[in-house]
Amino acid sequence: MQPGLYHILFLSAALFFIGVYGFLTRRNLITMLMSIELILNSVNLNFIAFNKYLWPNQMDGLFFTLFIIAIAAAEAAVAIAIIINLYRSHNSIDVENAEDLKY
Amino acid sequence: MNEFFTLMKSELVVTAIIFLLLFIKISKGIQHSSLLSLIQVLLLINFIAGFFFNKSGGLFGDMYQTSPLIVFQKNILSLAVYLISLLCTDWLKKTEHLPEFFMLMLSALLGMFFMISSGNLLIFYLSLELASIPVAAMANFDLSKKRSSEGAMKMILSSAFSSGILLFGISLIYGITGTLSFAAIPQLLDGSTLQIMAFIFLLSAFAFKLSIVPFHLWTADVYEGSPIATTSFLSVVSKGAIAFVLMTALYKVFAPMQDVWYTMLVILAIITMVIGNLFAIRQQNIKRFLAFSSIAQVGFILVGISSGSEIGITAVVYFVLIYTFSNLAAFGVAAVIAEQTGKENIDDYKGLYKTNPFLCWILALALFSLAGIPPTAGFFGKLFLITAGATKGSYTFITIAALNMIISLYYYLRVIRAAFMDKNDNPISTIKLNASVKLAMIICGAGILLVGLLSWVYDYIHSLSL
Amino acid sequence: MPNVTAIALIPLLPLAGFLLLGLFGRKYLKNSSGIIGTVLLLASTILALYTAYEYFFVYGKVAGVYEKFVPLQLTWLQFSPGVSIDMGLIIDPISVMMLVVVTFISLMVHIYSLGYLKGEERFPTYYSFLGLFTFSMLGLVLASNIFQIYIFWELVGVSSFLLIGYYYDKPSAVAACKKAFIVTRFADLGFLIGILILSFSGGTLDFSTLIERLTSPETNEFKAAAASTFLGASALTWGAALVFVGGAGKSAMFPLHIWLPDAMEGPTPVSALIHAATMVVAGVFLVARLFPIFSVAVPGVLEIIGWVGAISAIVAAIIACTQTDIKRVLAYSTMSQIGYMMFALGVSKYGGESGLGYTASMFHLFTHAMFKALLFLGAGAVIHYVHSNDMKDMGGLRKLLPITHITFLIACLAIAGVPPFAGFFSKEEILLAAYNNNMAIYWIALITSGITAFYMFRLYFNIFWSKELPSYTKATKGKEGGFVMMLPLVLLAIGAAAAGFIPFGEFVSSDGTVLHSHFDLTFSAAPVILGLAGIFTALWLYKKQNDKPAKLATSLGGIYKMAYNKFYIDEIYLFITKNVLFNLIGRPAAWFDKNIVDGLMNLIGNITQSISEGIKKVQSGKVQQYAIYFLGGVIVLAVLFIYIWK
Amino acid sequence: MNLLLLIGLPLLTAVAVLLSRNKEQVKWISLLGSMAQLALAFMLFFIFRNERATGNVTQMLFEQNYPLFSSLNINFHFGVDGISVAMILLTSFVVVAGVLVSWNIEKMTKEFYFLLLLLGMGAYGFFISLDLFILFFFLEISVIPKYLLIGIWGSGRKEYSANKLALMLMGGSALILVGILGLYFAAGRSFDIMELSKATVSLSYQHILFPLLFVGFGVFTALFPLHTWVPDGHSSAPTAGSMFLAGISMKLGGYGCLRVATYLLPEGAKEFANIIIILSAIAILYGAFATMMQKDLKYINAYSSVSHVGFSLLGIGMLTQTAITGALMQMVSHGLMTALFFAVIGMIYDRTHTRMVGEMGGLMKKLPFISSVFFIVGLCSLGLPGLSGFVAEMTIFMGSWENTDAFHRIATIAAAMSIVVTAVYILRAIGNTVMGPIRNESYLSLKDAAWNERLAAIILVVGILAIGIAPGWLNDLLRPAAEEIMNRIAGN
Amino acid sequence: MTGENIIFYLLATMSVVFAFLSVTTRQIFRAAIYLLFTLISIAGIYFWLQYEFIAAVQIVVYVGGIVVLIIFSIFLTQQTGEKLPIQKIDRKIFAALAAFAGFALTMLQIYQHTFFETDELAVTPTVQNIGNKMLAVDNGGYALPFEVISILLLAAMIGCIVIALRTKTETK
Repeated sequence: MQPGLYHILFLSAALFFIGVYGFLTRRNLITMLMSIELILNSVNLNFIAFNKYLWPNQMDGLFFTLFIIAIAAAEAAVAIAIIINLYRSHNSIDVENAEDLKY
Repeated sequence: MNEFFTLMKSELVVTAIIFLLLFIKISKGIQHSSLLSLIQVLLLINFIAGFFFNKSGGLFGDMYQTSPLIVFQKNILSLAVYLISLLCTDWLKKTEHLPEFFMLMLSALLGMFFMISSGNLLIFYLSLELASIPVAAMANFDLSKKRSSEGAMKMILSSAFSSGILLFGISLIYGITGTLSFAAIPQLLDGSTLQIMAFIFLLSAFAFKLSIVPFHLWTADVYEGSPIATTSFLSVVSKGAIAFVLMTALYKVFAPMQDVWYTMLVILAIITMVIGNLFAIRQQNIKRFLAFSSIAQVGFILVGISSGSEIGITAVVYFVLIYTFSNLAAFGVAAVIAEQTGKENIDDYKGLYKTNPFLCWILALALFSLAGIPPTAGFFGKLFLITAGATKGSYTFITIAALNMIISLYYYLRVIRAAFMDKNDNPISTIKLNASVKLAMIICGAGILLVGLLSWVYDYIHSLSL
Repeated sequence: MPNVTAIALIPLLPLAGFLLLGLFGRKYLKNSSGIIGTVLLLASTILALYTAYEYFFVYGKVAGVYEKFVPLQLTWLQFSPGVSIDMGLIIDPISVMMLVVVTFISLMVHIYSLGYLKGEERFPTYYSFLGLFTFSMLGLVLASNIFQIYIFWELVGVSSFLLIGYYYDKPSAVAACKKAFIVTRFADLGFLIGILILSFSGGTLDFSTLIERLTSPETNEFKAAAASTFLGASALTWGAALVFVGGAGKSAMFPLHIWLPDAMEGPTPVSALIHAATMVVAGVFLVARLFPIFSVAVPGVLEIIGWVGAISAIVAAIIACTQTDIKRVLAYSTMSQIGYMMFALGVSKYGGESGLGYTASMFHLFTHAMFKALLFLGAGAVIHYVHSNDMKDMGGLRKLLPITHITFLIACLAIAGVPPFAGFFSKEEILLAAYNNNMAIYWIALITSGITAFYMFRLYFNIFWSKELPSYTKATKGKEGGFVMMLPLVLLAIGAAAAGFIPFGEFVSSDGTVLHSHFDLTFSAAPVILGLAGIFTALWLYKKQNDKPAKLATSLGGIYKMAYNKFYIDEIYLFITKNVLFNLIGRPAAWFDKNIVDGLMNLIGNITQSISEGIKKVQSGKVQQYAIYFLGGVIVLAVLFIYIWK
Repeated sequence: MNLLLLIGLPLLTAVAVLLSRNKEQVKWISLLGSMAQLALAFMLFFIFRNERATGNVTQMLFEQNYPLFSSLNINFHFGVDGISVAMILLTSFVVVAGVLVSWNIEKMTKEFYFLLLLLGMGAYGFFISLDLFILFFFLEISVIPKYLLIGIWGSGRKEYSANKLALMLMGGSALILVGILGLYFAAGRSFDIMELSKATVSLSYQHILFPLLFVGFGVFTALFPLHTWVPDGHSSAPTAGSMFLAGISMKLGGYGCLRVATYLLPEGAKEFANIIIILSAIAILYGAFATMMQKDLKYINAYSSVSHVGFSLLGIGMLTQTAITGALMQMVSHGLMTALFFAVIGMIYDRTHTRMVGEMGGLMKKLPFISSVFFIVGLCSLGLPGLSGFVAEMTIFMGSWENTDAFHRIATIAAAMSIVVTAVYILRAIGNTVMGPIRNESYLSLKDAAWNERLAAIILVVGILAIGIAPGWLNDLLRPAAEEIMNRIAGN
Repeated sequence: MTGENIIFYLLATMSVVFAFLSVTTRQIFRAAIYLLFTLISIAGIYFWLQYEFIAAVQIVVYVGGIVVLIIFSIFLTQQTGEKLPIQKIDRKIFAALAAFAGFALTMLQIYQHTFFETDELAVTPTVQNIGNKMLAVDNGGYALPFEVISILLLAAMIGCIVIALRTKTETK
């Protein structure tokens, strides 16, 4: 079968929800961050696929992907900084340990 | 090119200030307190500058749009930032990274400006991130406090998660319409189920930033953990900006799906008000308390937004203006007390009136305004939101909204009661107020009292929103 | 035409006294207050007598009939066109007669009180209250509007309340005044509703118009009122009956009489004025005022009135035989005598000869005022001397109190119906009226008159004869009350002796025409003999102290005990108020309010609180859980709007 | 006459109070200000009468109209008819008396007087507003001063009571808000009462909006079963607070029920009249019976207020001109009477430090003035002729009786029955406090009323007597206004 | 089934499998490596789609930047050999359910939707085209987003420095 738009959409949706699953279940903050990267990648895939198959007359999707990659980097950087800072005060990066703030 | 400067004036001024601060930071020549004063002056200039050269127009192929109404909205945000810089003087003086803090805050403000002006999903997304990533960093500015980093962590992770979902929604919209431009999208929307799906993904991100139930859960934790300057920025500036953008998005981009989003907003508004109120009832920490109260307020904003007409726009902008004064006044009082005594609990406020009548009156004004009690402006703000909500004729909805004011009154009165009525042998001692704090509080107080009674403010906004 | 100013001044002078003494008495007029009050009332009395003279002998009679004048009528409160409360003055035979009675008795009491209450701390207050009462009573008798009469009716009630409670630090006095007010208030409720019904039926509140409209069967109002029925009785019947309830309350008719004996807690002159001569006959006056309606439109109600009066008369007389408190004996006797007046009206008809009962009733009202006031004032003199109300503490006083003794005896003879004293004549007419119309009532009345004579002389002998107590000597107790106390006694005694010779039918009759009283010796025989029998029984039993009364009491057993305990009516009332009003309604209402209504509000609050507490777990502090809610929200919204809403 | 003076003067006084330096200044400024209000109210009354006498039959006099939120068609629209004038008079009486009886407030004097004056201002503003939005604004403005007055200066379970009051009133306002918004949109975006009174609102709309508005305002005026804030609120409030609450604030509700709910939605009023009647008849009797069981003087008066206010609602529910006039009279009468009652209770409490009926007795001996006033107000409460309560109640009864069917009649009789119950509890209260033997030796050293208390009491007594003895002027004031309302109801 | 297709399916399977392994493995280091593989597979798909520039950026930024950053932070925060803690089972179930529901819903909607396709001439995403567009200020240009993201990166940098350099400032 010729792979087409729907295949890529299926793939990206699968990646997206695997990422979501990871985000919801991983207790380590860094692995949660990794799940976020998965999510963003799946979105990138979406954009590229739409751009390629449906709207090749422009490069909107492509640019969007570029910017998402950049933002992913910035976000990851800030997140890691925060995580490291948290690690210093908590001595742990288990998300379950960071629940002083509640109710 | 001349047009470029007039139209992007707000953003350019803010950018200029950011770079000025960067240079100051690098040169390290100025003392802490004078630097703060300098910043405050700069922010005031920024605010005042907002009143000149207001024109409508678009730039960068309408990726950037502006109009007097948008400039007015930006001015509200500028004002809020200026007031925050005054109100949180105590904390700001102590923090070691003063220029950095303001650079981050102004970046976020810049992001909001772009967001309000955006005419394209890409620029919207980018500015949304610009408006939230620095704030996450700001949340961690009480560097040595555990809670601060915990709050920051919750914020950055949740926000990343929500932008993931937002992006997925945007990608679907892009796939469906082949464009990112706000002007072009509605032409290809017909309300198919995938579009609804994409819309819900998008809306959830808005809801996340606005703290609409059930996407609100990060709010209270982050508010409590962050420094009050950040909290007030989050609760006022960030909320206001998103509310403005949400209106643009709904009214312009998703206009063909009005039936869908109207019902959705009604449902969300109701549960937001109810849940926000129910949680606020029980809170002890004043920041957390204000967090939930602001969630409930957002429910009211949604009531206004749901009207889908210029009455709604006017009411929301007007309300955000009032909300800025009211909430900042409340946060200001909390900030002063927390900074000077370290007390953040409502119970600690018992007997406050004896020692600090001025603070108490400001607090009372602020809370009454939040509760929507005349003659404070909050009364008018809430009333007009509800009026706007009533244009669609759904009286059950309006009744629920109105009844929610009872619960909200209940918990605002709790604070009032602690401050004015409860006896306490050991009340918080008399607090010496910084001149700038006092100034800010007086501005807020005057705003609370006057914005409502001076009806031309409303009429002016109305004339802008037509 | 009558002189408006003069008539208006009659009630206004006592009012001026009330205001003057009430506002400034305590501070500035402490000593002169009695004199001021008395003088004002004297003026008022003179004006009343003058008015009576003018009315009866100068202009009152037009074409052989005493006309009704309304010389003054001011709109006080307009309800709708034609319906308004007016403050007016009505001048007709009964109001003029009442003017004389009220002012005269009141004057006597004013004078008497100068001595009786000398040295009291609240002397000015007392006189101001007397002024208020006199004003209200005069307003009542002069009322030209049914609502006006109600207004003064209530004012009379409150002044009675104030005067009974004059000794306000005595718990029994407080209880008595409360009881008096509440019981009459209860009756007034009937009066009020009666007024509403009658005024609505008649489309007016004005007496003359009202009577005119509701007595002639041709008017629309009459037809409408007769046509609308409720529980089988017409609106008119209900209205009239309810108005009578008001009258019965104020006139202490059975079973609304319970307040009257207790009212004796007030100063004795007050009892003479209010609870013997004037206020308590207001009910009779009210029925007389509306007599055309009662007699022409709803004769059935009149029958009720007759029976209520008769029963009150005999019940009160029986109870009076057993009481030992002299004021209470007099109180029951008052009730009994008012019963006479009431049933006299009940057996009367409107117009001409058949209106004898009406005239008789008014006549008896007049004479009764004289001798009953005298009795009370005499009793007051005794009490003043002995410092006790109880017969047991008295006896043999005839030598120590000679004037009191003689005047008291005259009064007793009058009330017992012994000729030629006043009571004989009026009672005779009443009996005749009853004989003509209702034999059953006649027999009751006859027996009652015998009992009356018995208990009055029981009282008389017990006070003035019976035992000779050595402790009472002039030396220890001083003299009989002074001149101011004796003068009224004497004046009233003259009245009691001579009032019977007034040809009352000449002046007062149901329709204003002259009614000649005809005197029939054979008819008079029965009551007089019965009266004498009563007197002699009393003489036999009480002339000397002995154990005959006690024996008699034991031999009567239960009957005596029941009568002694006033047939337990008080207890029944107490049971009703305490158990029904307070425990069955009041307490549950208060409980309901506190627990259900209030509780509901609190419950709403508590529910909100507990929901708030219950959902706090949502905010678990775990960021992944937040994300699950986030995702859940998205999915639910999507499902809702994609599958369910469409 | 410029009606804005009525708002401006109290506001000015309040600001002056805030700026004054010591307690004496505060008190005298408040007194002068409130006296000036009284004078102003009288001036208004006489000018109004004069206008009417010269044949000016416009429904509203002295109308003023300034645009406020013009984009929403909200205007500062003021004007008065007889009802408003009567209510303004009432307010000014109570304000003066309230200021006078609070003379000895020690705690936070400035704030106390400020709030009192603010409350008064709210009431004036409410009564002259002809724009629903402004009316609502002034209605709401009074909620928080009440809350603070009770919570700060109150006694007993003050926080609970204050909370309850504020929340229940807020609930009422919420309903009112929805109601007036409904009217606003139903009548083509206008809040103006005069315009709305000419607009036709569809039947189905009226049937929804009327209960909202009536119940909303009903909460303010203790409509059964939403009266529970009344006993607690009144009993916990400081003396002047109770006076204002019962004397003025509850009248706002009654006025609103009539002017807004009934007048603007006549069909709704007709539809729900029977329910109103049933509820108010229950309130009258039930309030009276509940009063009977109370032992605290303030609770006695509070519950009796429920009962008395029930009469006003009954009058409104009867929908006849006379009954409505009576209802309005009852509002004025009850306002004066209950204010006086609370004032007297306050005076007694200041001296004996108890409000429990059972602990007093024989006060007449040492406190003749206070006791006499207590007596007068008690008699007024039980509807004695010559005092205002009688006039009002009788007018209501007369008006009610104009409805000829059995239902209305029975309701009227039931309501009338309360006069007996009222007599019972009033006399019990009087009998146990001012009469009877002195139970507590320490009472022998009590001092009678001071000048300020005397003045306050006399002002209110004069009001009561003025209505009771010569009700004509009030009747003339209210009846034509009631007629306008009746005309609207009858559909002419 | 052409070779081209086989490559696609291979890449797709790889990316899914490694992604799944990455979110489930208990060895954090392995998780990072699996993530790396996923990212590379996705880069492969970009190549397959002939978006070479994007593929290059993907490898440079993700593989060269983000994953390295992650690995560094793992070194900073993790003791070697320590296994990741296990999540509570109910959380796992809920998460799986939610994720699956979301996936099913999304796919259902996507399959039910007929996408609109442009018939205009395609633009080849060459580096030159991209560069021109990137800095154009007219309609369809991306100069503004470029500026915005530069500010964002600046802000992120400042934030990172302040937060991560905490110890240094503390010792001052």
